[in-house]
Amino acid sequence: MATPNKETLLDWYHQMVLIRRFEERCAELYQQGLIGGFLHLYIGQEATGVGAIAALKEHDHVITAYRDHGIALARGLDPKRVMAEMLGKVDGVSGGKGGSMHLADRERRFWGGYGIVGGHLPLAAGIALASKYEDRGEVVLCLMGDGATNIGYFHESLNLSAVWELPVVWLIENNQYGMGTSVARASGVTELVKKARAYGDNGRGMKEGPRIDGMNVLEVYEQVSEAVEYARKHGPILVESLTYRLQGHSMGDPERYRTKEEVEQYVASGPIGRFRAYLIEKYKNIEPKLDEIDARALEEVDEAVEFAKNSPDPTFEDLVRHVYVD
Amino acid sequence: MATPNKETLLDWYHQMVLIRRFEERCAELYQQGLIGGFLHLYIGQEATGVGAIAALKEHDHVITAYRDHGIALARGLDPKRVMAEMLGKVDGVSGGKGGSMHLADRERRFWGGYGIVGGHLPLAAGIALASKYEDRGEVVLCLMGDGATNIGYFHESLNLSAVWELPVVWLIENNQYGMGTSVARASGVTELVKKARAYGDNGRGMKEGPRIDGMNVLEVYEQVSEAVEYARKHGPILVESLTYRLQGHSMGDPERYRTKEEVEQYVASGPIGRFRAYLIEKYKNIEPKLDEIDARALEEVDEAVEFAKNSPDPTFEDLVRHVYVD
Amino acid sequence: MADRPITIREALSAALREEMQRDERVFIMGEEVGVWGGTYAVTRGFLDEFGEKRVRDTPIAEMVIAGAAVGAAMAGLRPVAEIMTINFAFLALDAIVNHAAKVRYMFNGQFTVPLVIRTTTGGGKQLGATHSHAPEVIFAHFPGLYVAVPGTAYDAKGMLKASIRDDNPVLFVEHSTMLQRRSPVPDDPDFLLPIGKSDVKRRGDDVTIVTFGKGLEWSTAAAETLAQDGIEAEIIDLRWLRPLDLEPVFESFKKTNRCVVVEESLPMFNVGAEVAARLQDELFDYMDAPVKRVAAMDVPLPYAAEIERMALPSPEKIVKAVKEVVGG
Amino acid sequence: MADRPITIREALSAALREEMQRDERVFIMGEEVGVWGGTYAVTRGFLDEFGEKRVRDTPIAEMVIAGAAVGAAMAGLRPVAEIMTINFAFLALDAIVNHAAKVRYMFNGQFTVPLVIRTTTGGGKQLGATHSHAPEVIFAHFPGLYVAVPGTAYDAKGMLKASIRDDNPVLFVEHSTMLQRRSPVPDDPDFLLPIGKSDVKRRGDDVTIVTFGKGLEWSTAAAETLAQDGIEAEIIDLRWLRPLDLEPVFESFKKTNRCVVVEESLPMFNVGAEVAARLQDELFDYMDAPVKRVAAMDVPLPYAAEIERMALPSPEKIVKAVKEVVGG
Ligand SMILES: Cc1ncc(C[n+]2csc(CCOP(=O)(O)OP(=O)(O)O)c2C)c(N)n1
Ligand SMILES: Cc1ncc(C[n+]2csc(CCOP(=O)(O)OP(=O)(O)O)c2C)c(N)n1
Ligand SMILES: [Mg+2]
Ligand SMILES: [Mg+2]
Repeated sequence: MATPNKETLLDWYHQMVLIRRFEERCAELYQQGLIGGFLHLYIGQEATGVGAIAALKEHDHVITAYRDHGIALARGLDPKRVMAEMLGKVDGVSGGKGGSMHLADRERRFWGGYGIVGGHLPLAAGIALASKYEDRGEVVLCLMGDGATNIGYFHESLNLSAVWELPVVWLIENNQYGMGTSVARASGVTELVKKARAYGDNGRGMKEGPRIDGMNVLEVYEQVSEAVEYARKHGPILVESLTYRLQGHSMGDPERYRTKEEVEQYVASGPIGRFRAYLIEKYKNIEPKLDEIDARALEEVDEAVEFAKNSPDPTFEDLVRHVYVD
Repeated sequence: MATPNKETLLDWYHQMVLIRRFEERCAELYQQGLIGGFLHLYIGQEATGVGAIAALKEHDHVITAYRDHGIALARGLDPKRVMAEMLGKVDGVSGGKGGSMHLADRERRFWGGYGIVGGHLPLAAGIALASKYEDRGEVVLCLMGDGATNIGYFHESLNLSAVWELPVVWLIENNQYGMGTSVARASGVTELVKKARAYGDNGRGMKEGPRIDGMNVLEVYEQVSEAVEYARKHGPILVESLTYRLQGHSMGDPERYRTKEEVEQYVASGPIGRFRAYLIEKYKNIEPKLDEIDARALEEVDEAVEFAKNSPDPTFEDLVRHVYVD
Repeated sequence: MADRPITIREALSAALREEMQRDERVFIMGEEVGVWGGTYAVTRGFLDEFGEKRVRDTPIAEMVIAGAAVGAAMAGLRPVAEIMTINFAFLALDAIVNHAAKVRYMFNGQFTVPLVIRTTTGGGKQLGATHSHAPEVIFAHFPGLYVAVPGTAYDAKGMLKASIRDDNPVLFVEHSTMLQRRSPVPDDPDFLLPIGKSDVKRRGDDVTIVTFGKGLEWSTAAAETLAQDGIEAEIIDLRWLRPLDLEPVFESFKKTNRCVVVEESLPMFNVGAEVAARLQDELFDYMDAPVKRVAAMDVPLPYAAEIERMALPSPEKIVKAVKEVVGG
Repeated sequence: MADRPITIREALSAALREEMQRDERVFIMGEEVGVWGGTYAVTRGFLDEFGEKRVRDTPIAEMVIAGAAVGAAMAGLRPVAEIMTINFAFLALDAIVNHAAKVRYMFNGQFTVPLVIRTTTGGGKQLGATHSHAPEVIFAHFPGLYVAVPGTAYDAKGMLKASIRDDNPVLFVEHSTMLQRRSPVPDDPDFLLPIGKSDVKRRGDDVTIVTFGKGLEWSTAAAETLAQDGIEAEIIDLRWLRPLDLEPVFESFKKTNRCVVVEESLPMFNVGAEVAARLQDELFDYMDAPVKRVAAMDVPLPYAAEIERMALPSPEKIVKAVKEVVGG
């Protein structure tokens, strides 16, 4: 694991702010009717996505669920093309056909957001199998929500990865709720990382990884880096990142399942504020630089929206294309 | 838990021998073409079924997979009607429509054998829910194979039972293979009872029960009795019974996955021989009684076959009946 | 009692509430049915009214939602299990087909499965390919199950209440874009509609339109347009895909001799295929023109609004199909 | 090279072996494909020949068998995943429909899924309701997937090899009671049959029988009986339910003007429905009689041999249906 230098840290800061601004703008565009379907924001979880993806090498792989904008941006997808996808335009990363839940970019080895809870876990296992089969030394980072750990896909995928010793980091983003259901109401065990015990033991099979502070980008980076190197050498490992989503599950969530106070408490200790404070503490006179980054992020989002708005709508030809390989 | 008296022990002995003779006869009838479909024998696993079911009260429930003849007989289903089902006759417990894999008897609270691996686990959860919902104090004993612990149904069902604190004893009959795949080749963890750790912790949710010697009917009885009482009071518990199937997975298994020596070793330490030796040791002059039981079991099987052969075939009316409640 | 115009959402809600009040054994279980109040707000307030025992939130685990509901039904309860959307019911297909639909049969009638699985169907909301199915027809392929596809508040209430009281398993499929549609519905707590009866929703002598669910809305709009051109369509709402009641279709066809089937399903192996096949078989001599089918295009549904719309049926497509069969 | 008569089992085995020899990226995975040698012995000897890397036994876990195969295919391998029987493919429906069939589309062509899922179908073996489905038609409902249903050793080999080489996901459905059927098959390692082409299996002028899979066997027997009565049936073997190639059916029907569709599927929303609907639509003026359908009865399949037989199609039922359409 490389210790991040100042430049790297500022890059992470930029990514996190960019995600935050991007998501805020998405919420507005949704209210304006320019984004349709479901919209699941990543606000509050930025440190997990940014820190975890920073732990990967270029040739490694990322796959996640439908809460995927932040992951896409952290993986370096062009915000313009991500925003174009939000607006359902041809220049969108999925040509306007995937939408918010189904972003992907093959070039960046980002295998997509997936709408079916747990449905991408077996895909992650398969991608890892391909890496292992061809001795490529690549690791798959598979993110999922806490709620996804209760579905059959989780069990079958983690077990297969253990039996076949596949290079996967299974990363649970435990934001404490699956829609309106808290972890304790959905899962027999509440420290989710303990689920690894069903798939490995005594150094064999699945490794039980750490439970980490998902609001601290540095900790996420460090711990996931170790997990990635473990996976590259030995096989699968399960990691849990404790985080929180500051917005509703998706737009229009009545949020009857949690109190305002609970949310506010997490707003106060949000990942961006914390990281900003850390940087200010660590590097003197960094504030102007951070402000500049804040401003740049806003501009990038403006540009992205502009780009997206100017991109054409898909046509009938797009509708009927890519059902099959010709 | 009531300590079994002599009469009870002899009853168990009788059940085990009856199952053995019944299964042997089934194999013959299959060879003769009188039994069709798949035939999964319980030979070698008798102590688990007999000991576990002896731990239940009349009003408790039993459900299992397709390897169900032994369970049916242990639960007191009439061998005549079980045999009639094998032969596909109207007097069969399932009217000849279920066959070997789909025996059931509502009266005896035996909810059936089920052909889909893991498919009956959610049903067990549901039956337990009904018991709890109506405060009936009944426990569900759900048996499954080692192979079944790797399927999504296992995960979802055990977790739900933990979250809802359902009165289920989940009993894994670990006979070391799922068809030709050994436990170690199919599961990340080989002490299967450890899978409970994904569903409970610190006295909450699923209880990790014992790993028991499934070839010893007394141990099975004792340990499962405790598990049943635990489930009745507190909720779900996972128990693993170490056993072995002395025959192929089903008729016609080429058995390329294990050696003759391995099988022979288990034949030598088979559950019936061991229990017989125990009884001879414990009660003097019991041998004539045991021989008598052996003979009786054979007669019962003869009678069952006779009965089954004389029972009529189902007719077109049976074919079209019971698709719906009228 | 007077009929009040209420929405489909209110109709479903009322049906559930009345049946839960009537019978202690009726309970609901599923993702977000409790604290959240139902993803589509159908069960809002139920947790307060009926408590945690009867309003059961589940983990995200469709296989056990369906399967545990089967077990509970076999053991004497009357579960109404909710699978949030029919997309996720794919995960429960085994539990539904191999168990809900078959345990009665394969155990020779020993068990009864008085179960309702409620779910929502349909595209048209820009949810993309994983979330935009209307595949109810594949569930209706299997005997042992009933499949309800109501298209009005009146039907939704009467059919759901009947489904809950019936002793057979019912897959109850609500269209997620129609929950706000309003129509008069009896307040009568014993208002029930028969299982497996289709319904003539509009009278007309020129063409028979056979449809269900969302198709009813499109077909009604099409019929209004057609009426302006002097073509009077008779609309038969199947209401159930199983039992499939084609009697009123046959009756109508004897009069109109022309038929268009309208559905949101994919275009192959669908309801239109079955209806067309049965019509040509039963009423060969009454056919003045081939039966036409309007369905979704043969593509996964995309996200972008405009092309998603193109892929779905519409009143315009129906008008065009009708004009083809009435000739001219 | 000369064609040798081999069984379907041997044909499948040869196809797999040849393609594995040809392309390192082709591998097999599934329950009991390795040590056991395949439940139906299709992959016997493969573990020794190709080793553990390319012959991968899996846990009993159909969701991940299908889903991991999709991922591996997306990432550059060419998996042949085996789902032991189509009954268990219900558990993989989501992985097959939402992922195998759709990832290419919903990500706008970025990914390719060169995947074959082999499975066995069919009743008639006294396995009871959970194990006796022939539901391939419900999989064929969904775009993005191909569905192969070969009925001869020749077809099995050529179609499987073509499926493995094709870049689209194919559900390859073998009939578990036909594996011993024998026919001449080319040894040529590049013998391929085109994807999505049906085939005329018998020539005749009096009636068109459309069928696939096991139906081919029943229909052939029926055709022989009919020939004795002077009725010459033309048999079209669809071979694929997707792409569905009805051109040869239309061609034939223009000559015979009569058609019977034969399949093991359940009777509603099936292949016969689609074929009948399309025929009446495309060739209305050629219809001398309604298209008849022979399918399984609308019941779960029971265990007892005699009543199971009653529930399935048979040459007798086909003969009867043909006699109805040819009149007399
Ligand atoms: C199989 C399936 N069931 C249900 C849903 C509906 N659904 C979408 S997101 C969600 C909650 C998932 O929670 P979690 O995994 O914790 O992820 P988070 O939304 O918190 O990021 C549910 C139930 C779905 N998409 N897929
Ligand atoms: C979902 C499913 N997949 C595959 C099968 C085929 N199959 C039948 S039994 C069996 C092995 C089960 O092993 P285990 O659970 O250990 O039970 P055992 O046979 O040893 O009693 C398999 C793979 C099935 N019936 N259901
Ligand atoms: Mg969550
Ligand atoms: Mg086993």
